[in-house]
Amino acid sequence: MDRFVLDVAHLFAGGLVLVSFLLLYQDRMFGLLNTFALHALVVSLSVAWQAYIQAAPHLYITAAIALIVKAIIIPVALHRIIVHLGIHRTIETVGGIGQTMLAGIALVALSILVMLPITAEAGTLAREDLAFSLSVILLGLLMMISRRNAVSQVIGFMSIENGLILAATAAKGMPLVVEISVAFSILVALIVIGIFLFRIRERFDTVDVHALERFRGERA
Amino acid sequence: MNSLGLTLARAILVIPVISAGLLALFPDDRFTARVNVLGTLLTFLASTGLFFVRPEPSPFLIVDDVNVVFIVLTTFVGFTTSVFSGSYIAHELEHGRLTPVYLRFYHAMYQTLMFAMNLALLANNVGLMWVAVELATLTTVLMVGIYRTPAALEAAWKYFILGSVGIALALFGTILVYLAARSVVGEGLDAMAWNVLVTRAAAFDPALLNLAFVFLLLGYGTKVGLAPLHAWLPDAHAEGPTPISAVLSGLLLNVALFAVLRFKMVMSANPGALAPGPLMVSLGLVSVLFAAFMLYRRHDIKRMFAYSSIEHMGIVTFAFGMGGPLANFAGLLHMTYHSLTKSAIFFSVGHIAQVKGTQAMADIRGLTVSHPVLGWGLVLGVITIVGLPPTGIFMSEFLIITSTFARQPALALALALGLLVALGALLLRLNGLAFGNPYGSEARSKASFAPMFAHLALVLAAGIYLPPALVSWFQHVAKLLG
Amino acid sequence: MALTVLLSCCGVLLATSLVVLARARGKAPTLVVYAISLITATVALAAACFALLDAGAAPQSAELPIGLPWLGAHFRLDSLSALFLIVANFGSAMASLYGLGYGLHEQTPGRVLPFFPAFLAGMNLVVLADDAFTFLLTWEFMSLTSWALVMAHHRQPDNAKAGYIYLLMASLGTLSLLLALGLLAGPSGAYSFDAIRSAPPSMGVAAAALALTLVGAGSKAGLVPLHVWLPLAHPAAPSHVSALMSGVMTKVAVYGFVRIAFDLLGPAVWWWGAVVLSLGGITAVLGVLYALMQHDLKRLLAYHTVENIGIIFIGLGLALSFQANDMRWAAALALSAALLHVFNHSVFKSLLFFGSGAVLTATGERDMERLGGLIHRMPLTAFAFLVGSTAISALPPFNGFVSEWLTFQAILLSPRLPQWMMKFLVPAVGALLALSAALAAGCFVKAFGVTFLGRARSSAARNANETDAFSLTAMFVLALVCLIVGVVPGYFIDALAPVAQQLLGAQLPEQRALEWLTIVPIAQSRSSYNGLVLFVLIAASAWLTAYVIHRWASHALRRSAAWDCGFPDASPSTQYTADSFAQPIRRVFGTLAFRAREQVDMPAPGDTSPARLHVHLHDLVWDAMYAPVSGVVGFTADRLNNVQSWTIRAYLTLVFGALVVLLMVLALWH
Amino acid sequence: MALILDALVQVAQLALVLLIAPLLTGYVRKVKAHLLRRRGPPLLQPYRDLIKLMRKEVVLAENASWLFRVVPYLVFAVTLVAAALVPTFATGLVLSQAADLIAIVALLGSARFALALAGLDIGTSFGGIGSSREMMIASLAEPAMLMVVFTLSLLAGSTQLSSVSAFLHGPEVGLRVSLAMALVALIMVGIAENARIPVDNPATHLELTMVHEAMILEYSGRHLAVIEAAASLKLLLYLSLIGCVFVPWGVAIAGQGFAAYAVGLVAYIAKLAAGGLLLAVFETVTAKMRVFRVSDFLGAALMLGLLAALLLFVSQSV
Repeated sequence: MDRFVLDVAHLFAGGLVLVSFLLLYQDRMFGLLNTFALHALVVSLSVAWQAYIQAAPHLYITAAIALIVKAIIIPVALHRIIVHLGIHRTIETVGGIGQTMLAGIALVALSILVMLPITAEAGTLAREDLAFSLSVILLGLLMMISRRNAVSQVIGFMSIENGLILAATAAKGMPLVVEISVAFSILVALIVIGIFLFRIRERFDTVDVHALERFRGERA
Repeated sequence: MNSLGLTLARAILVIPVISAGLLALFPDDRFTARVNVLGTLLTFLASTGLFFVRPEPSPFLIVDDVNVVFIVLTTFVGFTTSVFSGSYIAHELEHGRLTPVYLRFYHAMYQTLMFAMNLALLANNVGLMWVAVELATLTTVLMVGIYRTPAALEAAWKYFILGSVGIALALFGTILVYLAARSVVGEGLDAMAWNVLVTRAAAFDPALLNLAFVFLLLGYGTKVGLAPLHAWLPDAHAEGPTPISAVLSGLLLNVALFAVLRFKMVMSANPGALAPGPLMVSLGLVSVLFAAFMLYRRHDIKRMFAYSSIEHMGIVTFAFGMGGPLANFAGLLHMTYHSLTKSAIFFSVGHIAQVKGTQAMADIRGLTVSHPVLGWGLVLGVITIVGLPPTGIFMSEFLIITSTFARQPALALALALGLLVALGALLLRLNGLAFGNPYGSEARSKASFAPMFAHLALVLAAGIYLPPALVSWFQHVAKLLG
Repeated sequence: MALTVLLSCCGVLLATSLVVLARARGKAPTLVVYAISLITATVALAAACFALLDAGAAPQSAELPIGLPWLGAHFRLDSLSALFLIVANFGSAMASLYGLGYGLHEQTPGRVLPFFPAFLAGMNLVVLADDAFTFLLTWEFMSLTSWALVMAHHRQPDNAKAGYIYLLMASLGTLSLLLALGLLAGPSGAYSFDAIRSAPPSMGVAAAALALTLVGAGSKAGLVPLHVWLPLAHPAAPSHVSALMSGVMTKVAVYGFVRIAFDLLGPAVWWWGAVVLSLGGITAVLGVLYALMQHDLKRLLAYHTVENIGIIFIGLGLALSFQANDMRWAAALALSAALLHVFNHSVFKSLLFFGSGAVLTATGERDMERLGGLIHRMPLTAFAFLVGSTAISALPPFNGFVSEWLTFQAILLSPRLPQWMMKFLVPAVGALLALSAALAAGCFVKAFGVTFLGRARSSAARNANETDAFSLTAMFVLALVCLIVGVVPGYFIDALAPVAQQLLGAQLPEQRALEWLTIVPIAQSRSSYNGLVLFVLIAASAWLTAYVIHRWASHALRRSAAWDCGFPDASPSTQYTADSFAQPIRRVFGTLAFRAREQVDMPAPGDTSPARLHVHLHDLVWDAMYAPVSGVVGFTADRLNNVQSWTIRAYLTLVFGALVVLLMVLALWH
Repeated sequence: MALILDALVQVAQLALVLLIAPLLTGYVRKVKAHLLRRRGPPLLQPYRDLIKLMRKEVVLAENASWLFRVVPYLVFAVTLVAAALVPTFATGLVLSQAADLIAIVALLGSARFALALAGLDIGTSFGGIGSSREMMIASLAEPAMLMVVFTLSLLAGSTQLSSVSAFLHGPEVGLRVSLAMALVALIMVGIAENARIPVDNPATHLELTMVHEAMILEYSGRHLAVIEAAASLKLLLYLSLIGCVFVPWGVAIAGQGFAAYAVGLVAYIAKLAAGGLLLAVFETVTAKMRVFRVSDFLGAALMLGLLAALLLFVSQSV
């Protein structure tokens, strides 16, 4: 039984990494959104499972937030933003998808390598889960910097957040998880609103189309 | 005694919240400005009480040698800045750069920021501190963007994104710390409480701690503005309202660095963990040198002093990285002095930019002739910030360099080089700003000079005489920092 | 006791500047400030003399609860500091006396009065400081106040730049001194000089510290190639401040060097002396050559400060190498020569700057090419300036000659040095010293001749008036001191004995006991000099000749037009100017030292436009050292500046990169 | 007693140099004239010139300052004092304690300083030419002279002229290279300092070649007389310096009695005659050089002196 419990948790964590790779793989806007919804779904499942095995009911809240906000509301909102702002349907990537995937694999390897020396008594599945969540975080960052497109960058950021929540929930009995996840959801929501308010069409670093390049501090 | 201390600590948190609420409600700007000052004043007075009575550490709040000075410093600068902000905002309203609506928002946000920073300093809980820092980030983001010019919005946006990523990294580090503590302390709040962490750190899993520290250093380091994580800082300083620049440079950077310090204590309490020194030293050195050279090509006065803040955060990080009683002591001093001096500089710069109607240094000349008080205030501030005696910053830099040179000559030389290059840049600009024939508008400024000179006087006095109590606290902290 | 007096004098001065900060307009504050400075400086001077002269008194020390909290501010008054306090306060007193008159012409007293007393206090405190922190604090405070004084006339072109370069170089100096003292204090931070003395550093450490000290003190004293700020900053300040900076502050820098090199650094090594010696020689010659090329009176004087600093460092270098070879009395001779020159230079350099200040107020001109004939308009100033010029040209019977004579005597002892390098180096330096002395004479013939003699080259010079009584009093007191020290040097050399005793454990034989006040540094048969007899002889025979001739030959006299080989009344512009006077020397030395080139463009035949002579000079030191540095800084700044305008994604990439790198470090760390 | 004797000797020497200085000038002129197959002025002509000049009134330029009128006496006095310090026929002078060789060089330096100032005082172009060229020459001649002094004093272990000559008179001086070098250097310096050919020509009034003459161009009457006297004193001084240092034979040591003094006197006169003769011959056979060649000439002197000193530094271990 115990073995099985751990394996399921393990499965969810691994699945999350897999979905992150799927995110990296996407080059179409709506496909990206759907994949992200899946990402959020996996997270919420894993959180719920953790809530169950740790008998920590407050984690169900986190799971719920993950499900509702990130698996449903935000994808929908982003969908509408894309339509409304007429953002290109394709995603401009830095370097080909291939290199990105390779880099991603390297990152996963790195995170496992980093986690190796951690002694076991930190928690039996802590090491693996940490390795996975670290990979998710790194992949999210990779996504943020390898996409020239606001929405996909937001999604990258949110996948980072998912990785964090995974880690937080895997850390057995960690207090304040709910508060933290709430705070984080606010952050994400603000970012999404920001995109909408500031009319960010393509990239983070242009607030307005005709503001391109002009207001970036001083070009000496 | 304890109960009194606890009430004081709570007051420091509650007063800003209440005044934030009030300020959000009241429309009249004259009145709100006063309320703002009153609120910060009360907070400051409450915090001074902590010098004399300290509460026992509770699971969420703690007052110890480490944070007492910074709490008082924060509330003090918060108070002086609110005074400065009063006259600053009045001018902005006259020239219609701010509407009353935004003003209400501004004041409310100001108090929220104060609350967030006080919370971050007072928090005895790693997660709570993280939440507080995030809150501070959000509020400052909103205030940086308050002028709604494209430049301001972009600065805010840049700050927002980079800040959020940093926050995310910091959170992961926090989780790791909890994991490391859990196996020793057991689950629950204790595993996130500072006082517990520091005392029990010796038994933690070093590998986890190392990993945690990397993330914390990068996460909070982004907020500190260390190169290469600094990108948000100059624009946020340049485009936001000057009081916010003052608070950012003077306080928020300190708060973030304070968080790093807390974790460094945990690290140094654990024999197995890797010494955080080299990481911090290299980050600090990079920041100093980078900022020093960046100073030369600046045209915007506020952005220039923002870079100088990066430089000084670098110096402090370098000092803590070097470690040892002298360097740590000096680092703590330098944090204090820098926040006082830099906010004073921003006070004068704010008024200068207002009377001259520009932030472009090319259009600001001969201030000591056209606006003697402002001009000499700026001269005094710059002379202080570049570390010329007899001001406190000279003392801290003296201690840092001398104590380093005997151990790591190369590092000390690099640091000295950075200091010299930065000094060259700042003095070069100062020449243009303060001396020569005046240029541009000669309009008198209805400025409140008290805050500026109060800060400078404090730094000056501190350079000559330090109160023993402060010394003993800092020495104790320096010992803890290892 | 004396220490207390001195410290309280500094307190008074600082208080004065704080008070006058409030209101520094008009006549009253000027008089009050300079009067207070005069009185305090005189009191301090008396105290310092007392401390130096009561032989065998143990050094007094005091500690104030300021500065570094666990250390406090230590102050100490021993013979060495007493000597330099005398120099400092004598100069300060004279400057204040001069300022009583000169200060009234000041356009912006608000930028001078608050900083003047603070500057005086700073110089005193540096000399008194007895721990690394206090020393550096006061050192840089001194620089800062003098910078403020340099910036007093910031609206004149180039002054702001001068101030900038000055403060930059001063900070460089302070930083390297800071490193030096940090090296000596060690990681545990034993900052008090006593602690440093008690734990002499290892050989390598000492060498490094000496190098850093040379940079630190040398840059403030104006040692080539760190002198560039000096000729810019000293002239920019009001003249009495120029006098203080040139005459006294550079000496405080020398004090810093002596304190560290002779007192804190432990036993000397012979090649230290070699380094210092050669630096001194180069500085002396280059300084006077630079001076010869100038036509700005105050800048010329500033460059002469560089030269004299060179002479002082020659003496110090000799002392170091003698001491390293345990030739104590020779070391004492060299050191006394250097210290006596310190005093002498402070005297005549102040006098000369006062003179130039008087000329400046009378004509508003610093450029010699627009002066001339002032000896008719301002005879007293001219006389005082003449005395100063003679003294600085090291001509008997004035004081400059005595110290250079002693230096020569020290050089003549150096064949006894065992090291071969010294055997080659010292005579070469001796030749450099002789050369610089001769060139200095030429330079001051030019300075005095072009400024005061001949015919006025501008209406300003034609209508100049004699300066005020205070200034004249200050100048004549200094002139008198020049003569006295030159005529009865024995007393002053004896006054230096305790210093030599303290630093080297040896001293010169007592001079004042000798018959006819002859000075005999080593032995009667070896060398001796008697300024008094020479002075009396010259005066007597000159008077006698004049008397005899006027008595028995004719004393008829007729004024008429100048003969000038029969050219009728040529215009004043046909006179020799400063540049044309220097032309032969420029041709001889300048081509090498400055890559000087002359270019004549003759108009075509029939063209009535005048022919022009252009002279191109290069400051090789600047071209070789400073231009490249600023170039590198500018280049780096430009390159790095691109980072300012990256995209957020790029910045995120930076963060990401940092994270990955650190994680890799962590992974590899095991 | 000894002191009084020394004082007497001192006074005697002073009187002697004062008396025979013009004679030496006249003598050199005479010899030069003879070498040129001219009869030349009589030996005593310089005395006549001096007396005549003294009798004449002074014609002073309008804007001449007090300095211009003081300088001649100053120059004369300083040169006289310097000359009084150089042993002519006997060492052990009273005044020799007052100043050593370095001081003598410096005294001549101050005389030159004063004269150069006088040259600038009237504000004519010729005065300027004279002063600036004089100072250029001096800037090389003085160091060379000091190098010679170094050499001598290193040998004799003293800068005291009487001890130097006593030492060189004594047995332990062999023939030394450095001495020879020093001698040559000293002669070159002497030529330059006394404005002789090839550096300068005392007889010329061709503006472009004048150095010394240009400086004193504006002087007349008694002033000119005093300056001329000083010039001839200076020439005598250099000759007797060379004499007492490099050919010290016959110089009476203090307290050797009158016989010795008589010998010394004769020897001295002989030296002067020889020196004057050599100088005249040299001047007649060489041609005046361009002003800017002078620097090479004196640079050579300086190098010789430095070389001499270096040799001694290296050879002298103790």
